[in-house]
Amino acid sequence: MATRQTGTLARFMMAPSVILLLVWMTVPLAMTLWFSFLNYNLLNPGNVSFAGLFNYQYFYTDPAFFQSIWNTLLIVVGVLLITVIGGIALALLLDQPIFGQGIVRILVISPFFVMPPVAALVWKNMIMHPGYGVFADISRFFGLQPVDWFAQYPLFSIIVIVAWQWLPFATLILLTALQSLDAEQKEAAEMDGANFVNRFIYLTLPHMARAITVVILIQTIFLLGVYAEILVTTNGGPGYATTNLPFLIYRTALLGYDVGGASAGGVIAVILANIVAFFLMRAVGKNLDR
Amino acid sequence: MGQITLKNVSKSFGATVIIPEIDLTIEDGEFVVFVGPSGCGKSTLLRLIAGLEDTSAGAIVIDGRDVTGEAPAKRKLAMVFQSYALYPHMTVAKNIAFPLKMAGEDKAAIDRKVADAARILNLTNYLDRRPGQLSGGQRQRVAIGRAIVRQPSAFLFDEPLSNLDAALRGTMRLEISELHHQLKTTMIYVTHDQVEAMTMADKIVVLNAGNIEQVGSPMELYKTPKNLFVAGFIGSPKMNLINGAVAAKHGAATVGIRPEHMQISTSAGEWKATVGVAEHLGSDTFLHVNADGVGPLTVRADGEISVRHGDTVFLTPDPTKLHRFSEDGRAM
Amino acid sequence: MGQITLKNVSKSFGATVIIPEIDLTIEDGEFVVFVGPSGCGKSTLLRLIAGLEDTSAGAIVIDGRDVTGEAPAKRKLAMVFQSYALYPHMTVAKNIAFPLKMAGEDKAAIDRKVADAARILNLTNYLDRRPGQLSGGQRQRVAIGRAIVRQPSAFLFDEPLSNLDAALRGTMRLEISELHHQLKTTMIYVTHDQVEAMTMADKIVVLNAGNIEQVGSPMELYKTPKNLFVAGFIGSPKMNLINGAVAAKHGAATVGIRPEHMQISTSAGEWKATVGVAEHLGSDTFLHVNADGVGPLTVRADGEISVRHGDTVFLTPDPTKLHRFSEDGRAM
Amino acid sequence: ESITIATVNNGDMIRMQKLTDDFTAKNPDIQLQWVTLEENVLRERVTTDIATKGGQYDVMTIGTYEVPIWAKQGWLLPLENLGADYDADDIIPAIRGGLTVDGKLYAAPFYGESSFIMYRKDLMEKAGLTMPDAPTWEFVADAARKMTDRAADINGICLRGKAGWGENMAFLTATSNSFGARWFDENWAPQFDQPEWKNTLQFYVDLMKDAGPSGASSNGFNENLALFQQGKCGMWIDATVAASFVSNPKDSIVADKVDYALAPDTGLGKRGNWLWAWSLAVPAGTQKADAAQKFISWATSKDYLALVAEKEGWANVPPGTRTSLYENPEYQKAAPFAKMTLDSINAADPTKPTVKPVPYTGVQFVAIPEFQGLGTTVGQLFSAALAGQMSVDDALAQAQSVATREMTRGGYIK
Amino acid sequence: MARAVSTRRKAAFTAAAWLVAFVIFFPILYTILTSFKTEPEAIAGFSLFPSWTAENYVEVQTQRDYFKPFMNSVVISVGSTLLALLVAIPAAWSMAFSPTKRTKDILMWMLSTKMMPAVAVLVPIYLIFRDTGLLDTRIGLTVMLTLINLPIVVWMLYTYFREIPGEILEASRMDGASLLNEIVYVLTPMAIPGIASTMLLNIILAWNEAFWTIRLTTTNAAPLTAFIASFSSPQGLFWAKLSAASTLAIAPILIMGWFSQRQLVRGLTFGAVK
Ligand SMILES: Nc1ncnc2c1ncn2[C@@H]1O[C@H](COP(=O)(O)OP(=O)(O)OP(=O)(O)O)[C@@H](O)[C@H]1O
Ligand SMILES: Nc1ncnc2c1ncn2[C@@H]1O[C@H](COP(=O)(O)OP(=O)(O)OP(=O)(O)O)[C@@H](O)[C@H]1O
Ligand SMILES: [Mg+2]
Ligand SMILES: [Mg+2]
Repeated sequence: MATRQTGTLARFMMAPSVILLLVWMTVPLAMTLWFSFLNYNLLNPGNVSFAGLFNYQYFYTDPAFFQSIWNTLLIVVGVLLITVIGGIALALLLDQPIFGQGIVRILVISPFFVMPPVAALVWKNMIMHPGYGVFADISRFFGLQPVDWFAQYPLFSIIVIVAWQWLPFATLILLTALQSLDAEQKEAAEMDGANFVNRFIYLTLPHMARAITVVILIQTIFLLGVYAEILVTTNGGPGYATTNLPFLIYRTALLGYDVGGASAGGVIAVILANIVAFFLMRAVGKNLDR
Repeated sequence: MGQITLKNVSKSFGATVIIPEIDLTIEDGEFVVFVGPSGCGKSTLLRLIAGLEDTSAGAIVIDGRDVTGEAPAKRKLAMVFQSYALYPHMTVAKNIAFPLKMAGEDKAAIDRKVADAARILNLTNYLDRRPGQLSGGQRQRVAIGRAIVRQPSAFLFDEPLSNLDAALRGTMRLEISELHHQLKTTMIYVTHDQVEAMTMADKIVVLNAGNIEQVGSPMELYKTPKNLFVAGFIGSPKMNLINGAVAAKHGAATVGIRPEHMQISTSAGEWKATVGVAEHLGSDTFLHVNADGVGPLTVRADGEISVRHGDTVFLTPDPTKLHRFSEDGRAM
Repeated sequence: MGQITLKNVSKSFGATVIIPEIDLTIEDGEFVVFVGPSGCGKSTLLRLIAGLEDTSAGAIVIDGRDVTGEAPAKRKLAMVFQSYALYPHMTVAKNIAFPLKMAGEDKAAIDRKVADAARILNLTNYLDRRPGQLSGGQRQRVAIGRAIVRQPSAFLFDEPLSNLDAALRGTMRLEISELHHQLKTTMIYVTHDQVEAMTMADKIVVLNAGNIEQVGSPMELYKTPKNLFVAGFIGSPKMNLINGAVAAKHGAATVGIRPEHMQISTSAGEWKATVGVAEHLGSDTFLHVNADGVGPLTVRADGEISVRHGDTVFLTPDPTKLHRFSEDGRAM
Repeated sequence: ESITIATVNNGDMIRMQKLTDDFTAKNPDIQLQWVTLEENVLRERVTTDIATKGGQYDVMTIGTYEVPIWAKQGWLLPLENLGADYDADDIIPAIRGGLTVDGKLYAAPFYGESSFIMYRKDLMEKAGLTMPDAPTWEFVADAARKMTDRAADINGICLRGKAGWGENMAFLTATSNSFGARWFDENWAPQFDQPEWKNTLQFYVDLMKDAGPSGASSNGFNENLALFQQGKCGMWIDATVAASFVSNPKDSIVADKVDYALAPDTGLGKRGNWLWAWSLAVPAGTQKADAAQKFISWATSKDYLALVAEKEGWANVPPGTRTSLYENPEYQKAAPFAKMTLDSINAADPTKPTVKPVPYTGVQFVAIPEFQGLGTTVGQLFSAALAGQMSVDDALAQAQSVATREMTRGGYIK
Repeated sequence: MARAVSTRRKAAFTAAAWLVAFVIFFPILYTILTSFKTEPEAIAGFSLFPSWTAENYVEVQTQRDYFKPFMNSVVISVGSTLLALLVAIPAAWSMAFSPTKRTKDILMWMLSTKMMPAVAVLVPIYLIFRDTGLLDTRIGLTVMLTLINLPIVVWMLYTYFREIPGEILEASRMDGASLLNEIVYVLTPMAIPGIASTMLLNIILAWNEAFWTIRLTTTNAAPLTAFIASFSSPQGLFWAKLSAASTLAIAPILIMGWFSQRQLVRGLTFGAVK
């Protein structure tokens, strides 16, 4: 396949994407890096001066900093757990012979098409609202005190909303993987005396490993950047309970208009994301290569 | 033990009847081969026996026990699939051990049995590999290994060699025959390869569109095919089938003569023919000739023969090896 | 026109040398078959000629023109791939027309040429189908059709029949030979199937680990293999190779005798042997025997012979067909 | 010539969009492009744009908070061409004061508001109490507890709890003023460690626990409005504009049972009411300053008020900007809360918001750039205290340290 | 596994699946229902039976013209997807068919560019857009979304292309096709299902992108995300109106998704399925 000619051509064809992304990656990043060393508040643009590492120190010592990193991870891990486990369960269910399979599938994938702010608004105002939400109505129906989700279980509520949006994606990929399982393998296992549970543990699950990997990889990329849902629902609170790193940066950038601080936060976030990515690729890259 | 009886078994998918109605008995220890053209229902029949499909009607009896409604796992049969259906994420050892593990055997027993199977199949050095790291023949053997550890009452093979190349197919063919000699377990083997059917079977079942055309030993089928279908199907190259005047002379609608049953001479003989393509295999030469008044024939000649495209040769069929068929295709 | 010359061609992938250095001339109009064990570099060599891989050193000359650095499209060669590589989204007609379209021919000329090719290949009725709707043999023919429309100076075939079943393989083999007769274009054909190599080739090139072991006509290779490798590789079943005392008696390190070159008798003969597995093919029987003082042998016997596992037979090799090899494996 | 106007998505602004035919009829050469956004997004957008000189807008809707800050930066054009008959002196002085920097008007108020108490006459009666016109916090708390009837789903008082500098902090800052607290002393030292703040927050948290609705920590203006309209609140202290909603029988089942009172005090001389105006301003970067001023002049003029009155009735006129409106008997008739609104507005003094002296202006906010971020963070802490996730002392301690940190960074604390 | 499935078993699974599907779909369903309620009804407690008033839609439309942001959403999401495909197809081609040792690394690097938090680069990007005059232009937004989604597009295409046997491309090369011909006549048509699914996914992602689309536009290029932002939490009761606006904003993509779900589902594997 690879002759010198095609090889050179290949490099050439790859160039537009690589250059575009390189520019897209480096120019703003370089500017961000530069800003991160400045005292630069948008509301005080006349007063820009060199700050050295002060922005980093300032961001790092923010009382919400460590909790925000912890929250970022909790959101990623929580959503992944729900979507992967839920996705597997749903995929198994949808793989069964059922009446109206097409419609069921349409219903299940629908949340994926809803834009995040709308999803958050709907959940906040109509589902989880302690006064008018459906959950509250259900609680009252059973004679229980409605739960104020965003005050009592803020992070969990965010995770639920985000998981709701990503569950269809996980389900779809896992379902496709499930359906690609060789029928003869299932039959072989059946002949070998494996019951449903054993077939699931020894055959289906390992078969889906790769798909699970992909789900984890893609979702992690998106989940590291969750912020719209937080902005719309809890605004990072109560306290710092739902402040994650992107939201902390958001707060710094668009409430404090502290460009220097936000840039430092951005640089920190990029570094953290890359650490996560590094471990992810290590753990997962193998699985993808097969 | 492994006597399998099909009583009036039929199978339809929806409205399509795949197997109209079949009766068949397979004796304990027999090596039975199902042959037939593609789509004739060989796999379906095997899967019915395995319990991977439900029968539409009729009963399947294994060792005197009616198993028609039983789950595959309960039937004590082992199946080797065409694709091998190995578990790709397990090592060879784990693959072979899987049925034992499912049966809840203890670790020591499993290890011993796996080691035994591996020894029999020459897999001892590969026990730690994954299927993806094995060659086709090795995979094939792992699939067999997975089948034999359980000591099933019968083995079912669905075209197990069709994914292998010719050379390997030859080797594996011998190995499976060998295994049958060793284990003496009933084996049912589906193939559409002539050579496999002829060389391995104790008994061949020729299927056509879900019907059994003939059951018998390979030589029986070779020597006395019951009808045109079997005559054309068994033997390679195919039997030459001749209609018209020549057949009439022998008092039949069709006569058949196998390529290896004709004398060839450059000087004189019953039929005069012009040579088309001559295929020199070294050991033999297959001549594709056009015989005057007879039509195209394939003739097997000596490897040393030197004839060329366009030469004239004379053919004399061995009259004792002539097959006669009536109008409706039955042997006379 | 289609004379192809390889001069000192070598090929390495990274540090691995696949083809050390090869010189080969293929004459215009010749049907050349490359055979050799899997992984010996047959495909690589073909792809070098096609221009799908760069040579590491050496030159490739087609019709006197050095094409070593040229793109595949410029070499005027046509290739038929093992997987056929049909364009699944195009109809048969479009598939066949594709090279013409790429060459910028006008619509009318394309239509005419496609119709011609389809006629030659019996594809006229399938022109509007997609490859997915064709049988294996038909696909194969489309792939050939795509190759012939361009009237290339040579055809390259990479195991074109290996995906077909045995029966179809036989038919297609004949068709390709037929085509060569018709077109008289140079063809280079890669296979590891014995029968294909023997029956189709004008000239066989036996490759082993990237080296040419022998070049010659099929009968030349069958009758006078230059060395042990070729002797073992050409002929099916394999030539029996015997070392030790028996060989020494003939003044060689190894002697070889083909299965078809031994007389078999139940009463007397040169070697006494015990029958192991007997494979009855109807037309022939292959006996796997163990001869006292000689070792395991394969013998071809008549289809009618009736011997069983454990019987004793006597074998007499045809002394004129005996091959003698020296210590270093060369024929003496 | 077309000008781009950024506005919040509140009812009055949307009504204005519908009435622009009047403007374009008078100014056929000017087209209007609207960007309507939710308050927070709008603020973010216009701030980014003006600070980076993006030049995307010709007229911006901004609040009392932004005007002095932005004017000092030179980002706004002084409104000097509003026309001869504009009558800037008619603008309510308290409001005008907040929009004037160095004697120049930098933004024209579109509507203004303060906050006051809305209460249910029937429930007050049932509790056996009478609401004075100017109640104390003590009275309000007592009344709230008495009115509360959780079984009947009636909460004595609904107050903002949702975190945000313009949400709970608007209310709490205004309230703290009446408790004698302040954000900073004259040297910009944060004051959350002082007893006044402790009193304020403790009072608020206790009151809400006893008499507030469930889930109060996520209630903002809209949530409380809905509660009140459905008859679930005995009292509600919030923006004066809410009066037109709660007294509108179409949406409110308690429309005929509402009455109003001034925001409470503790006798220290400051009431817990705020002052806010959504105002229109012209960014310095615009090329179309004249057209922009023409538009602003139209939108904030007396004629516009008359236009709305004519088309939609007096009750829907944007309130809180012009003295003349409150002198109009038709308006007084249509809006029973008119007098109380004006009194409330006049009761606020952005330049001297607190009992003790402070270095900043702003009643319910501190007019420094850092306040948005700081206010929101503190709001989160107080919201957590309300939700019971943090003690009042912890919340205050953390607020103190966050504020100190922020002020130090801003260079206020040397 | 063509054994007859008992109807009872099938019924049980059907019930379970429908229940789960209903629960998952419920928030959307409830939004749609709420959009047909009056405002007081919307907060009056759980009810699946609105009074079917269209008032909210009328109100929403008079308040803010739906058509223009809708068109902007269409243009921007489709445009950015096509642009991304144009750039990504050659790149994916070379990664799939002419891989080097670094191919995997480049791919992973591309993905990692997606991890940069958007707000952190808002000011730099805003400045760049301001200086290039791209603020509030469809082109600017299209380019932006192209860049954001490019890594995913490249990855998806790469995984599809890898499944295409290289022999077919070689065949076309033997047949005299130039590289352009190879990509246009052979690769692209063969990868149509994959490309289609990549397109769909990216249209969805672009349609739902709600940070840049709001921050980089004012009026001319503002898409439906900005449309929504003008209905969330104004003063007064807004639940029903917000529901109507939300329904309007998600309906096009939802309907597109429903109709093309087979296509989307088939392709959504990211090489996860072998
Ligand atoms: N699940 C099914 N539903 C409907 N028809 C089926 C099903 N399985 C098989 N068939 C049909 O039954 C017939 C027999 O199929 P079967 O697989 O048994 O053939 P076969 O003899 O094994 O062929 P091959 O040699 O190609 O494997 C075919 O015509 C096939 O199309
Ligand atoms: N791109 C490549 N990179 C590295 N090694 C390669 C590459 N292509 C082929 N090889 C190696 O070159 C050797 C020859 O391969 P080739 O495909 O030519 O064998 P072949 O004779 O065609 O075998 P087969 O009969 O199995 O098709 C093999 O060992 C193979 O692993
Ligand atoms: Mg079959
Ligand atoms: Mg090869």
